[in-house]
Amino acid sequence: MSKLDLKVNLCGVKLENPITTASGTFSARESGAYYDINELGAVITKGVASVPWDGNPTPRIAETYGGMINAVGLQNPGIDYFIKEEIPYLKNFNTKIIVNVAGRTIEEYCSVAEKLNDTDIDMMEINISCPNVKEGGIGFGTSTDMAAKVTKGVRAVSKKPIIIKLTPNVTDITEIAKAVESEGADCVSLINTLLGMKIDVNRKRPVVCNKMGGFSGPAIKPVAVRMVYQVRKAVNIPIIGLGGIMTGEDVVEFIMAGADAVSVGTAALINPTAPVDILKELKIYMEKHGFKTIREIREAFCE
Amino acid sequence: MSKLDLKVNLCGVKLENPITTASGTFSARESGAYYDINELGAVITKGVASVPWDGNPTPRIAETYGGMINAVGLQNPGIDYFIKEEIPYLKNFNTKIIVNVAGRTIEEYCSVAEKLNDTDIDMMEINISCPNVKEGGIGFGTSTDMAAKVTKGVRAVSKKPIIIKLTPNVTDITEIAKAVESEGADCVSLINTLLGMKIDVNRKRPVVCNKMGGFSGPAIKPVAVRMVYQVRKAVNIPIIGLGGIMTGEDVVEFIMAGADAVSVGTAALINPTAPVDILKELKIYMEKHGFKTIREIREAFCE
Amino acid sequence: MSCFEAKKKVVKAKIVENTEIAKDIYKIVLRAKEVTNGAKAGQFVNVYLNNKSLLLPRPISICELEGDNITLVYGVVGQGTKELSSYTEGEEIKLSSANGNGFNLEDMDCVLSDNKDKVVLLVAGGIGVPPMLELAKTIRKKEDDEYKRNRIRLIAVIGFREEPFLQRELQNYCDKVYIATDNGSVGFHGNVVKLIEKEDIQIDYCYSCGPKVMLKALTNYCIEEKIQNKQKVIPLQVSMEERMGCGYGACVGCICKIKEKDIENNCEKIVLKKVCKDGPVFFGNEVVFDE
Amino acid sequence: MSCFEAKKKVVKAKIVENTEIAKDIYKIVLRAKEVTNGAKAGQFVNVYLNNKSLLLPRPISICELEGDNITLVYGVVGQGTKELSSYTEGEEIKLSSANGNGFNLEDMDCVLSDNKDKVVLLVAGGIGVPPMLELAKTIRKKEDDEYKRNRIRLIAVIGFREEPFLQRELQNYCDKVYIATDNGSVGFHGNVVKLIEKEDIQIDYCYSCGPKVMLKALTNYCIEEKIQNKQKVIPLQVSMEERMGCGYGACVGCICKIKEKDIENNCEKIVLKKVCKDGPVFFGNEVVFDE
Ligand SMILES: Cc1cc2nc3c(=O)[nH]c(=O)nc-3n(C[C@H](O)[C@H](O)[C@H](O)COP(=O)(O)OP(=O)(O)OC[C@H]3O[C@@H](n4cnc5c(N)ncnc54)[C@H](O)[C@@H]3O)c2cc1C
Ligand SMILES: Cc1cc2nc3c(=O)[nH]c(=O)nc-3n(C[C@H](O)[C@H](O)[C@H](O)COP(=O)(O)OP(=O)(O)OC[C@H]3O[C@@H](n4cnc5c(N)ncnc54)[C@H](O)[C@@H]3O)c2cc1C
Ligand SMILES: Cc1cc2nc3c(=O)[nH]c(=O)nc-3n(C[C@H](O)[C@H](O)[C@H](O)COP(=O)(O)O)c2cc1C
Ligand SMILES: Cc1cc2nc3c(=O)[nH]c(=O)nc-3n(C[C@H](O)[C@H](O)[C@H](O)COP(=O)(O)O)c2cc1C
Ligand code: FES
Ligand code: FES
Repeated sequence: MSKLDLKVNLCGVKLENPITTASGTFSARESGAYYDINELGAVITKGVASVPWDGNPTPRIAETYGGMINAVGLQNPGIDYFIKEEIPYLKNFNTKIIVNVAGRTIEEYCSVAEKLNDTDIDMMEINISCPNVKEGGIGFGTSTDMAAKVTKGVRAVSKKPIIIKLTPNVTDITEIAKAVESEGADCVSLINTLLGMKIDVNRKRPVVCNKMGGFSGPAIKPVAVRMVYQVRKAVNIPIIGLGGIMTGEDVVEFIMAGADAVSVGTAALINPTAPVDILKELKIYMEKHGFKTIREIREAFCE
Repeated sequence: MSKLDLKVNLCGVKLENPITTASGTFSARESGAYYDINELGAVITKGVASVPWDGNPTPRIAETYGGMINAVGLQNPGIDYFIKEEIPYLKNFNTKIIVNVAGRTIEEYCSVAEKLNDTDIDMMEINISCPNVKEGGIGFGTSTDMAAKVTKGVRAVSKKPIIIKLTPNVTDITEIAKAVESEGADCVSLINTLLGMKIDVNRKRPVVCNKMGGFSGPAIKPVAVRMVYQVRKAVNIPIIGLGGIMTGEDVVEFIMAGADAVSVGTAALINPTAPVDILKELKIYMEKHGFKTIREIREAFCE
Repeated sequence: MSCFEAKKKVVKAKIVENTEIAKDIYKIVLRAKEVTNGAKAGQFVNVYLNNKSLLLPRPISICELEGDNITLVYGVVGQGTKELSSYTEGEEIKLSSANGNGFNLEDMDCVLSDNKDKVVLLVAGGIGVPPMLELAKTIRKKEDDEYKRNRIRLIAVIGFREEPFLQRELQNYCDKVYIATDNGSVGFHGNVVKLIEKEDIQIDYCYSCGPKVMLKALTNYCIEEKIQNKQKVIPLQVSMEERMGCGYGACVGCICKIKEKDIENNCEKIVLKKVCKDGPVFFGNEVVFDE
Repeated sequence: MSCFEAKKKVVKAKIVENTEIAKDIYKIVLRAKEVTNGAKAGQFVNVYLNNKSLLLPRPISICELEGDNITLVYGVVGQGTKELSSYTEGEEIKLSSANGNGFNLEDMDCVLSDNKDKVVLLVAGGIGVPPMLELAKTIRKKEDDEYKRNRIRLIAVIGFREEPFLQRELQNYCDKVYIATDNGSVGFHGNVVKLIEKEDIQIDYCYSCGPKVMLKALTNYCIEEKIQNKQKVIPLQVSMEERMGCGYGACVGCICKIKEKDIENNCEKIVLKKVCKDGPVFFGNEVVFDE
């Protein structure tokens, strides 16, 4: 595997390879016990807000056919703690750092973005698509207008490249993608979780305490691939594709659909070493098909 | 299993049990070779239009993790042939007949509905949610306004109870459900397929000829259950719940979420006898939990 | 309700054998009385996998029927067939009743009815070869039973990418088995149609199964070219392949365009037939090969 | 890159035994050197199923460690454990390294350090019983090795719905094993806390595992009541259960509310800890049982 060049350029940030960790499914200390974080193209952290959030009560997790539902609800220790404790720890590794940002109001997003300006991170990902919180989150992501406003607000204060993370729970994702692009988003990532629900027929109530939750895992991949494909035709900024990636060939599917990089989420909960296993499989695929760069994969796609 | 009463009342039409066949996954002659159609609460036929449609070229089918994508594209022999050849055959069975109706324009839906007025069918299901055709289909289902107009048009000409079949590919399904209820829909059925895509990484192109297609099967169940739950709170007309039902307990999930009856779709493609197997499992569940009627299941749900 | 009896079934079948007979080509023998009962050459079974993420049945042609045993020969081409190849003797898998129409032997009877010796050709490529075995067996048996008067010269022309398989089994029933390989490693270097041309085989009836391009070329050879040259066309049956949803006729996933005489309007029209139900075997001259 | 060495792993483990030891209760023995290495009582492993539709790991407590073998005892309560019970000797499943903190024996050492004979009580209910076995074994071993001066009286109080299990195994290490059943079919008719009260067991240290309601009642008995009655509280460790996503600390799915002293502000605050990482064992007086 000597001649492969897996580098990708995400609006100026150069990743060694296209594999990143999906927000909320990676924890540097815990994941780092299983594999070498240095191998990742970038880490994307769990969402962080301007102040600590408790998240939702338990149960927070339900299993579904080929997928799962989570209702964690953006539990996080707040940006100040994060800057003090997490970023320095992440700086031990030789990988790019993308911080996922949560907020209830545009001001909250902006205040986190401002605080991140003076840190040594590479990009930030604005989560306007979390289905597990009442205010903000998905409320911003399902409205073209609100999505545009958040982007505009954060773009104005941030010195880092910003990625807007889109929700799949919309009629037309290209509309939202175009709106955030025109307000200055440097990149989009998609998809966040679908809104799902599971009922425990023995206990006769919803499995997760919050009733509904974010549905992820291999089950949702066809929706994610479709949306990446649609958004690729609608905008010119780079795309981080995610949703159900379990194998190296899944990564290829996203790249062919139009993604510049990808994130591995639920797969890493099921198999702690998934991100690096998937990277290995991607290399094997490339060898087998004679691809030397990620761009070649994309260009080989013929509709 | 002597004392169970599985009857359900769907806007005046009395089904012996809540199990119906999802449109497009049942064919009386072929399914009838595997099980006794008389056991079903109702049959819902493959969509039929005012004139014959060829559907899409092949490949029409792709397999996904825990699901499938179809791009059949509403191939059908037209309503005249259907009335002449299919309805008489279906009348051999002692079950309710629900005819699924496809159209490209409101006029087409209406012309089919009018022709069905003088036939001996029980209800019709208006498919405003097929993702596989360019005109009509999903175009109607994703717009509150258009959905309302189709409903109004068909309601005006039809002498049969009408079910409007909703698409999950929308930001807020309750809005569409409310709109069709207010225009006189007697019932809604949900969900039709999600819009999905799969790429063949070896052949380096989309698997189905139409690129995107309708994504169904157990993988999508959490989205379907969530939407039934949401729509139940939004409208007062009965709901036929479907999307990924594979077992009797899945049926219970839909009933608890708010469905009055259910349809079995992809499961019947994977296991030809699924509808009747699922009916058996439903009865076993009811016995085990001491439920005597379908209503009791619904009422046991505690949020 | 209780008086209903299923004509078709999905049954559990025990694996008697599952071995690699050529590179990435496996032979699986399954014990399944309910499936073998009434099944015939050219039909296929739906194989359901135990892996819960792969839901759709895999259609596989009947390769051989012997008592309660059914033999399938399959190539490992994707996830499902890879999974299938990992199953071992004694394990159980689900299998449908035999589906589809199978090869039409009555039509051959008509052609052969003029009491002369005839050449019947079986043409197959790659994983299209397996159904030819049960067909060859059936034709030989038919000959013994029915055509005592005239002899069939049964010839097989089979093509492979590299490594041939089932050629010895076919030799048991065929008078001659010609082999072609894409890389020339065994037999003729080239495709089966070229081989037929080269050997100048005089064909009275032809059955075939294989990739669409092969079937198209063969149809061209047996029918279109003859028509052009004002010669007698060679009756040809082709077994078609298509991605399937249900594999039993419920989903309309697997259609094939078929030319049909519209008697009312005295013209030809194109109808859509289901490969799984109306096929997989069609007459070569009926099929619209649009690719 | 090459110098990185994983501290934790998911490994394939061969099933040595998988047998039903009581109605719907199974004992599975797995050979997994990399898992047993360094593992201890009160930790759990993530069991991954072969069924591709059930993706999440099932957390199961370590019941016994012996050389390279790890024993788990699990109840069949849902799809996953049902599937697990169908696996047979010789098959392989995936298993994580031992996760979680395990029981804290150092704290017990402090309490026992005053050189008198002491009563250590193990309280467990249903599928909370299994981890008590390795714990009992560890305490006995500790006693032999370290506490030569003073003797521990090790008592187990275990409750079941109907049919007890592991009682004989516990008797090998405990001085006394009390059994309670909900329906009175075996032993005391009632719950474990009632049984402890009835037997008026004088407890110096207590470990427990079982349903939340039991843990709450026990915490109440060992701590809250004593505080109310101005008696000496009984030190108590509880092993908590929660639905998990990853089972190794990455998803924040499995939190538990824990009271913590806020030293700066000199007050008590409530923090959210991960059951899979910071637990599953907590001190009874730390846990906020809100249900
Ligand atoms: C009537 C009929 C008879 C057949 N007989 C044989 C046989 O005797 N021996 C043999 O080796 N193969 C045969 N095939 C082809 C065989 O069905 C496919 O090779 C097999 O389904 C591939 O499955 P997979 O999971 O390994 O591939 P994947 O590509 O992983 O499968 C994904 C999906 O595509 C479908 N698919 C992929 N390739 C094909 C194909 N070529 N034809 C139809 N569906 C496909 C699969 O069934 C599955 O639903 C036959 C096909 C048909 C239609
Ligand atoms: C730290 C810990 C240790 C445990 N030790 C044991 C043990 O030694 N023996 C034993 O029998 N059981 C133990 N359990 C409970 C065991 O994890 C569940 O019974 C099991 O996961 C149920 O899986 P299922 O697929 O059969 O149930 P399903 O209800 O079909 O499972 C659906 C999902 O819910 C989760 N789930 C269901 N019940 C529980 C539960 N009670 N706790 C956590 N997750 C649950 C499953 O893991 C799965 O993700 C332990 C749980 C925890 C958290
Ligand atoms: C447990 C869990 C927590 C998550 N938390 C976040 C989060 O904090 N911020 C965010 O943008 N997305 C979050 N997500 C969404 C994932 O990043 C990802 O978009 C989604 O799970 C789809 O990818 P997957 O199918 O690979 O998991 C979370 C997902 C899961 C499963
Ligand atoms: C092959 C196929 C064909 C379908 N054709 C139709 C159709 O003609 N009309 C319609 O309303 N829905 C059609 N559907 C959608 C199903 O009726 C159903 O809404 C969907 O598949 C979700 O249910 P399931 O997951 O149980 O399959 C079709 C689905 C499949 C898989
Ligand atoms: S595969 Fe369903 S009709 Fe042929
Ligand atoms: S289960 Fe994921 S953090 Fe505990």
